[in-house]
Amino acid sequence: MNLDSFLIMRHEILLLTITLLLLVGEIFISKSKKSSLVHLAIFLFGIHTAVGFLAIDESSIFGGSFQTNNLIHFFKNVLNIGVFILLLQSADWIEEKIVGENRGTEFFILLFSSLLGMYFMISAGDFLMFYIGLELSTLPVAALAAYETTKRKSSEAGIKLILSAALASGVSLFGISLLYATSGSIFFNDIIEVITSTNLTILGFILFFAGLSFKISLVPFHFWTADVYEGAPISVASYLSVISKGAAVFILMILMFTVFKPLIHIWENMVYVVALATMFIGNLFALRQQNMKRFLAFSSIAQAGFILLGLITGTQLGTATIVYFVMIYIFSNLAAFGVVQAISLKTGKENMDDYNGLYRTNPNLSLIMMLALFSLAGIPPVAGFFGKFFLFTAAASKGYYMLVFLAVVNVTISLYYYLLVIRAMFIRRSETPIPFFKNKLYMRLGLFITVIGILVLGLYSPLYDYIYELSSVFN
Amino acid sequence: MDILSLFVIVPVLTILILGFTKGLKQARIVSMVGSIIQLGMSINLIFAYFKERKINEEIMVFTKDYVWFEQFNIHYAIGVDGISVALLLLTSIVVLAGVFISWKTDDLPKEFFISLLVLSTGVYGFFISIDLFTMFVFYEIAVIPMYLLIGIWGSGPKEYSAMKLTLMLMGASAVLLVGVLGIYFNSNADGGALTFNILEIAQVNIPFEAQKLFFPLTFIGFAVLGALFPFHTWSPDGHASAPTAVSMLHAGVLMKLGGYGVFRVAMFLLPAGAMHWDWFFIILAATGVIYGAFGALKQTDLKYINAYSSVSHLGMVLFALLMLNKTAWNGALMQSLSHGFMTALFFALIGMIYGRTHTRDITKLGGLLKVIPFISAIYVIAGLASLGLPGFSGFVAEMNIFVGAFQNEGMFYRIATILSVSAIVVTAVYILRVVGIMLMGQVKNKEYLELQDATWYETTGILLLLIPIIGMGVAPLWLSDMLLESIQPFIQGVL
Amino acid sequence: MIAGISIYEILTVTSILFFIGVYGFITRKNLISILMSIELILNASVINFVVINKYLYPDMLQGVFFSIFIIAVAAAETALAVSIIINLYRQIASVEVKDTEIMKY
Amino acid sequence: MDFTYVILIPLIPLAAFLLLGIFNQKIKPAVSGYIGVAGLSASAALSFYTAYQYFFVGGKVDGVYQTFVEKTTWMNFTDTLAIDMGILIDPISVMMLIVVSIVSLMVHIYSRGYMKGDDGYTRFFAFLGLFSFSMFGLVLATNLFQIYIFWELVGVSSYLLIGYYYTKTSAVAAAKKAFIVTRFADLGFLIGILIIGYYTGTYDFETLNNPEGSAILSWSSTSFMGLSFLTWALILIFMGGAGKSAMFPLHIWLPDAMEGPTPVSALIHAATMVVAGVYLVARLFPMYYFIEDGFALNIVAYVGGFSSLFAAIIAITQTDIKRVLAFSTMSQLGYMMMALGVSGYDGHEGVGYMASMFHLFTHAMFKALLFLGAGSVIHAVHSNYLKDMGGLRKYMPITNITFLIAALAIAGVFPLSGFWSKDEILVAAFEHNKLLYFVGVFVAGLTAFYMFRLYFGIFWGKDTQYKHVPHESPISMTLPLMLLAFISIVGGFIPFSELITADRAGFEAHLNIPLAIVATVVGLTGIGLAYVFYKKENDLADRFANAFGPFYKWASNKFYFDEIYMFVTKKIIFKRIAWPIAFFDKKYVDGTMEGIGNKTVVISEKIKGMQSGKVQDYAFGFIAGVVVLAMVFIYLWTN
Repeated sequence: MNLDSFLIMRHEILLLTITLLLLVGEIFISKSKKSSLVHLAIFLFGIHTAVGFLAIDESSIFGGSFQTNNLIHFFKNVLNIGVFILLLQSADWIEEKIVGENRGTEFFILLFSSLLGMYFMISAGDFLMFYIGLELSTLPVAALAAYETTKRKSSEAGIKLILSAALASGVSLFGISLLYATSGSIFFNDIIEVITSTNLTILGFILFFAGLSFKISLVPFHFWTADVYEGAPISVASYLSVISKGAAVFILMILMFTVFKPLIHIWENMVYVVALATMFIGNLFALRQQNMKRFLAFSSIAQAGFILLGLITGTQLGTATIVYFVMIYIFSNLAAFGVVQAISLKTGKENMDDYNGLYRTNPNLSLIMMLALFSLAGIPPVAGFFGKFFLFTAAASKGYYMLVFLAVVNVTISLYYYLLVIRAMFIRRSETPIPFFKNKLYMRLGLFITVIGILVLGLYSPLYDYIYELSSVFN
Repeated sequence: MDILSLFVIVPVLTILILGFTKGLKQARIVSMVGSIIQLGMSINLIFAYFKERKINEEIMVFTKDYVWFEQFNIHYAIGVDGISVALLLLTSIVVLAGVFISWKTDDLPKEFFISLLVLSTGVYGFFISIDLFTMFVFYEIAVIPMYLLIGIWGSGPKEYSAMKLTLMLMGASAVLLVGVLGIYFNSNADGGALTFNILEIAQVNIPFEAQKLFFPLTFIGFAVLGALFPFHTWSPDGHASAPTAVSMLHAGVLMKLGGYGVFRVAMFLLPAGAMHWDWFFIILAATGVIYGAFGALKQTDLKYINAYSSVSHLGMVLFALLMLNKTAWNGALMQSLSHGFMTALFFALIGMIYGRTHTRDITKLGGLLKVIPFISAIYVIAGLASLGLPGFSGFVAEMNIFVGAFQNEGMFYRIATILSVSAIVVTAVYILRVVGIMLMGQVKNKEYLELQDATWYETTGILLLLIPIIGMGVAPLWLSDMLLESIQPFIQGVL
Repeated sequence: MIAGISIYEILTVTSILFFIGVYGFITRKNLISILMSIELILNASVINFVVINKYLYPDMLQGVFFSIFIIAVAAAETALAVSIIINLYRQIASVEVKDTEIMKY
Repeated sequence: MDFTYVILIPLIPLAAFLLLGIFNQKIKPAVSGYIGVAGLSASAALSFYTAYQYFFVGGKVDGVYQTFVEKTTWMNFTDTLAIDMGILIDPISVMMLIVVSIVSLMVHIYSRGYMKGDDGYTRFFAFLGLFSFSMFGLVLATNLFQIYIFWELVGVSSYLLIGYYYTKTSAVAAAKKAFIVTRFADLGFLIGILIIGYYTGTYDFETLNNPEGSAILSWSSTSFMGLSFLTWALILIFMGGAGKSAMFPLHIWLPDAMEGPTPVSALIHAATMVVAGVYLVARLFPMYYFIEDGFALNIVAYVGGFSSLFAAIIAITQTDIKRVLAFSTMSQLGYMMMALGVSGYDGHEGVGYMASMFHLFTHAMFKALLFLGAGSVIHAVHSNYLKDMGGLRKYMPITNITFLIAALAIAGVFPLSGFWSKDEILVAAFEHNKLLYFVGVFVAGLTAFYMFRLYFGIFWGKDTQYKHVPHESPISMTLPLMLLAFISIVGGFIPFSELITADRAGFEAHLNIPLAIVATVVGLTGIGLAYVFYKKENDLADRFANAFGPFYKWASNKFYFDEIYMFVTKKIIFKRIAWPIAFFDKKYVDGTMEGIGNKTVVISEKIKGMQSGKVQDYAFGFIAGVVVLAMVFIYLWTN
């Protein structure tokens, strides 16, 4: 095996390099100039994102432990864009931290290593690589959740995340061990050959599924979500809600459509039940929330439920719709979190009531928020509608009309609480509205990109067709 | 650029320009110009249609078809027949009138007109599209601005009403979505690709089981927007809280989407389902007709009265559609048009009266004929039109419905028909009740003696709506023939 | 291969171990002891891997390697958890679970 | 021959209406009066010309009056059914043209005096124009739907004119009542039309009325509850006619309609609109006669007879002179209906038909005269009530004389017009139905009595002292009186039996001397009684009334029919139907929708405990989830 075969790991290598660079910078740059590291990080990651779009050839190394193909490659790029937007949105905040509390660049380092973990996770070829990737993507986030060392809530969030994560990984490890027992290998490709629906296999699968569902925060593995989102810094919350969830969905999809395909007659029912539970629980909890972060947490749970509608099909159509939806979801949710971030950064306000009369003082932020919420609620012509519609189409293509019906009922419920926010911003008045303020360049750029995404992704159909043909690899 | 897509493009452009305007004056001028262009286009379209129709035998003319999402075979497919042409004209007139009526919107004028135009964009798009997906998209685009329009510029319990209206309509569209998907996945019964295109689906015959399952979903999904009993309750509250122009657009145009959708989708694509379910929905519709009329009898709030009368009139539309014959359908469509104009006119007048007297409670009003003769006189005319007086559009429509409905043999249909016919008496009662209490008699409140009669923009708005009502009523032949001709292929599809 | 002990006994033990861990996780009052319970859970699967490898598929060492990685990661995990706990202790001078319930509903 | 110009007769008043209606504010009252009168004179002239052309020049082909139709399609229902608009010229329509145009013209002229100084002067003439247009259209209608259309239009113009004094609550109520009651009747009419349209496939009078035509012959093919569908249709249509012509029990609106200005009462509620019902039955006479052996026609006869008696009795007891006249109108209309009901079809058999039309004509004249006279009186004394009047003959001679002539005419005194028409009706009744004949004779007596009670009460009786001395009305008002009086005198000599008969052939009418004598005697008795009671001021009348006791009370309260209707509408419709529905709507229908929403919120409140904040509970949930899934999908749900 020659060296340039390592090039298929270009993403990972580049990201690792950036991380190390920042580490070095952390050491050598003097306290006063530290804030320049923020620009450096953003700049470097921007390059990384751009470079990522260069084509890459489909192959695998380490004896199949690490594999990649166009869809995975594409998805890594999506994750990159997401993280890039996230960086832009959190730049001001982190700069403040560095200058104010003279923190280091650990934020970036942790963030990037977690992203690195996701790379490995989604292009894993065996359970070992998968496990390492999973842990690598989870642990730094736990640290990030506890980033605000002076805030009790933050620490609490960290505790809850790390404990739940440890439990989840423990459970899924046990499951993997069982799978290993039945199939005699940890390589996906070997397992596909031998896997049959024996009870032990199913048990192993369920345990494993639970471990991943924890990251996607499907009911009943979702409990940590709200608390962690609320306690953690907003950037971390939004990272959890879009990037890590997206990656987890992606790998879950890959595994279920390839490795566990023979068990489909089992897991389609399972997904059916879990999807319903997730949508209903998520929506019902979201109804009551006042804290915007908590609110978005539950809404993101409900969204995960919708994603399962694509998962249940186990077809190329399903794959395409899921990837498409996740992409749109990333943009929409980032927009929403971005607005919350901007406002809380300026005023420290995070409750829905604080948003009363926002439109009259900050029209642009309100409009972005409205677009984001409409996209999440699935109102045309913004992207979310298309994502949802296609997910429903996918489910209906398998004849799950009842599921689709219940799903659209949930769409209506979710519309209700999204409208609550819109009501607060546009209809309600307030004696002490959030005063007008102007965002820094990074934040504006970050929001702008998301808006473009929300508006364009849906209406620009070739994108979907592109994803669709990429999706052929897993079927 | 093809002549139909302009109907979507022009309002969008208007919206974009509005984005840059400052203050009420600019906003209203821009939106007025935009709406006038729309009106010109739809009038031009009528003539173009007649010319085209002579040489073109297709069901739909001016058809254009652009592939959108290839995988799902989703197209942006547009085309019109006599029905959609008429409804487009209705829309553009009502929108223009609405702009005139809301000439003095002081709170966030720009946003108001933008939302108004978004709504109209949705409606235009809905009427021109012949692809279920695009239809659905435009449907939702048309519904969602209602929330802001009512919520921000409304009155009374506006937040509550706005939320209720939006959720009920969106819930309906959710039901509809399942129906649409059901149709889509049964659209290749005779082999071939799945499609959303109405005309293509009409060619294949969807299996009866599927029709039986999806007709109710599709029907209800649309009919809720047509205030089908018992799903009408959003309408009174919504109308009561909505600002004048919004009530006009909503009752005048948006509610027509219901009947139109039922006609285009439910009836045309799922005829067997319609035959199978008609008894059930006829009961609902006929109930709605009577029920709405009696409901209006007791109300004292002008807008509630009008909302309930809309329930009754639109119940008539659905009722006629379910009668599954040419004359009744013709009546249904005419009723849609005439109700569109009449109810818009009503809401406009109510808005003017409310704007002057600051109350909509008829028991507090009285003798308005003396103080604001013009508005009151028009109100009387509108009332007479709405109770189906010959010479106005309402009569023509209702007679078509009744005669058509009477073509159906069988005691059940007969009884239902006669029940609905008897609604005309109740209608007369509640209309004359309002006229008697509010316009005639002594002036109850001395302050009203200083009221001013209609201003120029109000008058323009009124006339815009009044002329078609009388035109339809006096010379219905061209319209009814245009509609009949367009209905022909649909009725053949059913039989 | 331990003579006279079949894989079933061992797997039974590991399962018991696993559930002891779970039980501990759910019932302990103290964050640290919860961490210990997690170690139990992880170790259960570690043993699983090794045993399965040894008894069923002795020709390759996948299980063994896997277990090594698990141990390593578990260590990292614990370290991180402990550091967060310490941070919490700085603020509220307590490592009781009941003090980490301010965010709910 | 060509009658297209007839279309102008309705169009001219329409033009006047539009002109006056649109430029309401701008036109000076005087001008508007002239416009109205000019328009109507033109129509009247055309009508007379038409009549002359039709009856004496070109209407007859070998002894039978032909029907001339000019029409164009107005709207298509189905391939067969369509609404046409057009004009139909045949004896009765021409006769009606004459009646309407004369009375309408008279009323126009009269109103210029009567309405002088009223601030709604222009509006008044505009409405008159509208009414004339609608009435002409109704008369000339070529098919059922056209007649229905104009039927509604006259209804609404009557509504507008009754509610002319819209600040008067009673007027508003009366107008509403009139419209709604007739609307209710029209419901029947409409359903009848629907039935006929469905079963005969046409609305055209020609096709429908052709005795050998498919429409009539096909009646036996369908049946519903023992009767032919067509019979039902005819009964329902008669319901419509009864509503307009104030037949029992749909008569209640007519007395209240007197709230309108008196000229309106004269035009609409005495001479023209109210006879529309009679005209409708006459228009469909062949159908009524031939279908199911005139079953529907008998109903017409009995309803008519009863109504005439019923109204005549009430008329005696009324003290508001206009109401007396109103009830007398109702009674006379009943007379006409009865005449139609007892009529045969061909030759002398059809005398009832002829008589009914004849009476329609004469009655229109003298009843209009009576109303206008009453109007002139009211104009003078500013009151509607007999008690405020008396001895007016000294002050207003012309009114006195003309009123007397009219009274004599309606009482059927030889040789005034009423005598001839009434005689023919009695002849017809005598030949076909003795019972109705006696009713008719009795009613004739009553009529004479209450008319002269009215006459003496107004012009003789006690010498009331008036605050400001009443004086004769201006020429613009007296001129119409005199003209109408003239027609009332000579009208009886028009040879109706040659012109207007059921079979269009005409026959030799001869005075039936014995019946005539009986009728005259009865009439004179009535007059005599009235003379005794009311010529001089005395208390005979009151004693007589007391002798009747409760019966008198009922009659003076119109047998409490208004109260019954009030009960039905207010107590039943509003209280028992409308309110419950409104309540039901708010409480249950809306409540359900609300409930769904609220339940959701409640549930979400209930389950919030799941998110307890305890990481261990979360772990428990996690494990529990795993276990449950494992249980379900390993043991229960293994397909």
